[in-house]
Amino acid sequence: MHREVQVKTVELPLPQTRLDNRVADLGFTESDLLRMYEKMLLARKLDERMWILQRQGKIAFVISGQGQEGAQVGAAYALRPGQDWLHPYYRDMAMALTIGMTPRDLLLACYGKTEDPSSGGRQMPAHYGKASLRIVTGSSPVATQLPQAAGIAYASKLMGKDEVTLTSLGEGSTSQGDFHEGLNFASVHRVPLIILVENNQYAISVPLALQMAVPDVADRAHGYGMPGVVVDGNDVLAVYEVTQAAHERARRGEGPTLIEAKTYRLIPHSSDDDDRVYRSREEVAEWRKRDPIVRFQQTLLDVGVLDPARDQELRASIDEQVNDATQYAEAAAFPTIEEGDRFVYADD
Amino acid sequence: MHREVQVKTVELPLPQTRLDNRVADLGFTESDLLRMYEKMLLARKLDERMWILQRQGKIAFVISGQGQEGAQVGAAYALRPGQDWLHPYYRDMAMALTIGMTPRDLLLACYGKTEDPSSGGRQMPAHYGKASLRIVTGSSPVATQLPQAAGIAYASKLMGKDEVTLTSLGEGSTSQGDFHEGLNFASVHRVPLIILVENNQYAISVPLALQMAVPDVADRAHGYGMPGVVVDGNDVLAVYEVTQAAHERARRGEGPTLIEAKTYRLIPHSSDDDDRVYRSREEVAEWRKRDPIVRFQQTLLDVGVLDPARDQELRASIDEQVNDATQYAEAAAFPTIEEGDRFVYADD
Amino acid sequence: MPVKTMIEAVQEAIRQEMERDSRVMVLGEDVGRKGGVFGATRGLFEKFGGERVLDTPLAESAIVGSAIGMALNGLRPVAEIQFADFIWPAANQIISEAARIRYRSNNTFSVPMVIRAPYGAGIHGGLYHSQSIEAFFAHVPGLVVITPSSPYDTKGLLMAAIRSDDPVLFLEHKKTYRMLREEVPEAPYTVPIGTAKIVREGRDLSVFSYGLSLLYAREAADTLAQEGIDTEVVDLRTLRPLDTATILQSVRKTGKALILHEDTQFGGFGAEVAAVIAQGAFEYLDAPVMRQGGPEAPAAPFSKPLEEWWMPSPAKIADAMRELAEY
Amino acid sequence: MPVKTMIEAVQEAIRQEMERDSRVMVLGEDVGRKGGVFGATRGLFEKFGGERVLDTPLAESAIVGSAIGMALNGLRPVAEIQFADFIWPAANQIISEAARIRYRSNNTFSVPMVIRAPYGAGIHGGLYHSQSIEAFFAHVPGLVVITPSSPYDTKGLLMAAIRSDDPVLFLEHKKTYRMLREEVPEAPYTVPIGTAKIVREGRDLSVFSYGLSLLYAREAADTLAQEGIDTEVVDLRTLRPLDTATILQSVRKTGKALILHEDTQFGGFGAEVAAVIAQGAFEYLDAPVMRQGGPEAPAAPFSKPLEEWWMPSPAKIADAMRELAEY
Ligand SMILES: Cc1ncc(C[n+]2csc(CCOP(=O)(O)OP(=O)(O)O)c2C)c(N)n1
Ligand SMILES: Cc1ncc(C[n+]2csc(CCOP(=O)(O)OP(=O)(O)O)c2C)c(N)n1
Ligand SMILES: [Mg+2]
Ligand SMILES: [Mg+2]
Repeated sequence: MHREVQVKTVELPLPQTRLDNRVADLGFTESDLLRMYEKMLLARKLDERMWILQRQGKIAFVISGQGQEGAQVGAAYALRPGQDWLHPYYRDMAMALTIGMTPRDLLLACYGKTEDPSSGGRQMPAHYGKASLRIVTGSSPVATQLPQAAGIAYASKLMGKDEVTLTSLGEGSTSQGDFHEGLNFASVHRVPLIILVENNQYAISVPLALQMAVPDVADRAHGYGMPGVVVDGNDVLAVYEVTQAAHERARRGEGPTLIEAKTYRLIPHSSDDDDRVYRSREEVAEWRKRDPIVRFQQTLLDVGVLDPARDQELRASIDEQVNDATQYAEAAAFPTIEEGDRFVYADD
Repeated sequence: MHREVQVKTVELPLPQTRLDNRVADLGFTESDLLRMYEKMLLARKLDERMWILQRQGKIAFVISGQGQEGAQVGAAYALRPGQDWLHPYYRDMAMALTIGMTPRDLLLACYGKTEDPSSGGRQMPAHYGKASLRIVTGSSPVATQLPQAAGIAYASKLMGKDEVTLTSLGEGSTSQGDFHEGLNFASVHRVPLIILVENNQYAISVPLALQMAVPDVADRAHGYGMPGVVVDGNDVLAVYEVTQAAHERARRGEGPTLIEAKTYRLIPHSSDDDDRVYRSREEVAEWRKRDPIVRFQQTLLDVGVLDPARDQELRASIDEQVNDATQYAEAAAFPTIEEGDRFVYADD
Repeated sequence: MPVKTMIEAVQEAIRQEMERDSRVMVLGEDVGRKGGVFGATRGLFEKFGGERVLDTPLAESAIVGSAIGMALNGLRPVAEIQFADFIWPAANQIISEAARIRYRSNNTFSVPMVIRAPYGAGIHGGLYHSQSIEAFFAHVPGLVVITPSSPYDTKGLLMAAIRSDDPVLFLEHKKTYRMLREEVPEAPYTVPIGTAKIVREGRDLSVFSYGLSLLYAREAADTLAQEGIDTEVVDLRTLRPLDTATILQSVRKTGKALILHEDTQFGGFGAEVAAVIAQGAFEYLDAPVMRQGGPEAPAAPFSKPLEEWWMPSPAKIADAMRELAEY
Repeated sequence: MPVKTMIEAVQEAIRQEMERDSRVMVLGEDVGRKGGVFGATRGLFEKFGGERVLDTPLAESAIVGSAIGMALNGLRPVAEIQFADFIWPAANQIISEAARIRYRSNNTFSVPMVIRAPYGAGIHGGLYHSQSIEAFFAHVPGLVVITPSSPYDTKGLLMAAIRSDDPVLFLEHKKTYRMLREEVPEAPYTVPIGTAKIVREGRDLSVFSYGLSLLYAREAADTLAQEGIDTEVVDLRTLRPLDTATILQSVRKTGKALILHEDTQFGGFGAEVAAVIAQGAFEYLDAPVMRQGGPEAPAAPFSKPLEEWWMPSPAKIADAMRELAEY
């Protein structure tokens, strides 16, 4: 006797509600919406500045979230900063900003300055961490954050604390053993965890089809007995909505949720990469049309939350923040060499 | 916009055919059936002997496949010995016998004798390997064979060779990262591979519910875009049938298949284990009733392929083989200490 | 005072720390209902329940990775790797993560955790239940590596490890688990991490070791005493950070140094000790710094004669001592 | 003769071996269309196609594990680990598997394969794009570990590695990739594995190193020559198996030994070299065996001043040489 576990993927598209309804449904005020927009824009502008600084030879390296701000701000907005835990990955600048890191924080890291709150200049930029905000220090080897995030969430559960942990990674990183082990541990113990996969279609040059044999990363959730949700990552409100639902589920003690945000990296992998060798300019142009910021801007303009004047104002204030951060970081002190071997151990 | 990948497991029970039909369908002769029965019985008897020798202090250690012979012989019978590759795990004595290892081979390993074809006495028993039969040398860390088997199968495909690889592991070992990485690699490249999970409900003392949050290991196949088949592992013919189907699929170039054989370990994990601390005697007794050997014996008696006299004869000949192997192995030479540092490198 | 084995000392240390501090928890394969394959966690599941004594899925990277997460969120996990041989799937979580979290976060995050692992050969475990792994991890800044050789030290060092704010790899030689008994105080106590112990004073040569080899070295020293050779035996106990002061002091006294370990000699931990002596006690040396380490093979083979060939023994050690003494 | 950089030597060695032997193939992350993040496999995808130049999923254990399988089934895979820092997920497949398959199968199976990994700091890569990993793997019997420092040796040693029947870890210091050019023969050739090379003869002291430090040591030796100190510089090239004969011969000549590497000193590869010398050349030593290794920190930090603090340099090396020469 045998049976084939035939798995059928049943798609459940939500009714596409109008923005004003959605705003009401989601419990958003206008200022929430503007805040989300602002964080997305701020991330983009900071990011663009970093690329300029890198080209100018002022900073050594950039790795960037351009194109993924919708997924990042939508997800982070569902968290309670300082209460929930965020264990992000290197593209998550917009997440870090949403939780409360400042432009100065991020540019200090780019310059490797001692005030960099993530690492005191020890790590490459984009390794976000800030203890007071519960943004957990991250490393470069991908997917190590998965079992760690499961452990953080296990501790929350064991100690009966009202905390949810969100961890994120790229779709390529789901190929790592740690992805599997982390999801499995989390699901066995039904810990309050959200796993956000930012599927930007490439792992450096390697396209999805060489990374996995399934169309959706969310297909992997089934093997862990957890829900797998596919969301348009360039629709910030949709991402918020599914993350908020996962957050509630986690708080109800029902365990982890895997969210796959379909999105795209609009620029090369990093300042060391030339993406022209592995993807066409047409493909990139096609995705540029779906830029989550342009799209959200249009929506906000359409429903009247934003008007061109206000938009200009906002952009001006963001430019100011970016300039301020750049100047501040550039002027800030480098670590002294006495810092080199400090904090290897507790008593250093 | 978002959707939930709702995965529905649709069970497809095969029509439960009568044995005589199944035999015809499967293309078996009577001698095939008797050979399968013999291999199962031989494995059991060898295994029982090893436990006795261990209790007598003659050998240091036993780890055993008792209860899993149906799954093992059924699966191995679908392979072409010496052409297909087998990368088994430590419980697969009945597989090793089916492919062609001899009782002497296995007992030599138990005694750590130099003639042991798996390792020349270097490895603990139950680390099966024989190059001429394409039974690949195995280690103790679980699940490392998965990426390796995927690589063997990739090579078969690249070189256009008509070879199928079968690798096996316990359900607990599917928690390892290497399980995930191996299945993913295999499915991306559609290599001719069969993954057999012998789900005996425990990983040493850890029960299924603490190992994974899904009812069937086969649920994990979906995340790799490969079929996941659940089969009654105590029904040797059913296991053969699904393995044979996976073998054909592999040869057709359609890629890997995950087979989960539901079975049970009838004895402690190893000669170092006391299973009474983690499972009830009732549970064990319940599964003893489903002993795959008793069951297959009954079937063969029912359809007249076996009669009590022939059964006796067979058992007597098996006892003889076991005795011969024991005596041979006991009398065989130990390695000399010159062997200790040989074959670390190619020129040793 | 009650007399205890090493494994009993391990049990008691964990139990008492769990009683003292509710943040302490245990996780690993089979540590719960079964109490561990060597019995190190026996009784804890019954006493503290399955949430604080957690039987994990069979996945070492998740064991260490989730323990890191637990430590980040305020717990003090004691993770068991069932055999040191199976630590490799967790190498990334240990080397890239646990060891660096304090440093990479500029002291804003830390992971107080212990990873316990039975290591070493001599129990017919073959290539994969016999390995010594100390040299690899003792090379990693940010980790503490402890290798006790007596029940007293085991309890005191394990308690210190659990209380430490740094990630500790606590290596227990499995052949010593039930090899000797000694008096172990009932009450909790700690032995300071990072200090070697002179277990036998002597004038003629200094022997440095840890774990099972240390015990054999003591036996060998007794034998040599009867031959008129007076050996100083130093138990390194902690390999990282290493107590170089005690090592150099001893060599400056005896002028001769022998380093012993079971692990393969080439690139083994003994090389570091030898290098420290060669640089720091050069002018006091009356003989070459000698090492006696394991053979050039992956680990102890299963077969009896090969395992004996692999293993250190008091006789082999005594030979090396004599050779050095006579130099 | 054409003049080439290290990275060009790597490219040429692989390409020529793939042309010569259809069993040779390449796999790793981004090795295909992109040609590798450092360009080591550039042009191969176009020439040999995606099946022999395989862009793998992002999973190092599967890269090494599947390469083992390919080797078992008759191929000769050359696997790339994108940065040596990311080798840890594959530690189990390398240490427990690749290194032991011949031994554990009593020579009935073997895995002829190469794992290439760019290592070392100096390119602003911070803690996770700067690590040195040679000490860990040089401790593993069954592995070959190669660390070339010149384009000529790189081509010849990589070709030898691909032709070797043992698993080879081939470590390329990424800062040296484009640092120097030298004449490299067009035609295929091999440099023997396991032999050190005296790159500068001298009488006053011996310096042992490899990779980037070796290049800096040569510079420092030139400086010291002007001060009248005549340094012998030995490029170890292969760390396992180590050419101890050449090392001891050199020390017996000069009486003084300095070992240099970028990796953290404690438990680093230099300890083994020091131990070999301390035991094998004791009677010839006129000074303590000296080491200059990297600091007690996980890896080179990102920030410019800290990275400089971490890195070896000709000046730091010259200081150590002077100190030893003056002893
Ligand atoms: C374990 C490990 N291997 C390799 C790398 C090098 N690397 C950095 S990012 C990257 C691709 C990641 O792709 P994906 O997970 O899809 O994230 P994305 O960059 O597309 O957001 C690789 C291979 C790494 N950081 N860690
Ligand atoms: C990587 C690794 N970790 C731990 C072990 C110790 N160990 C040996 S068998 C086993 C349980 C395996 O369970 P399962 O995969 O279900 O196979 P079964 O023994 O039940 O057939 C464990 C934990 C190991 N061999 N390898
Ligand atoms: Mg991606
Ligand atoms: Mg099992």
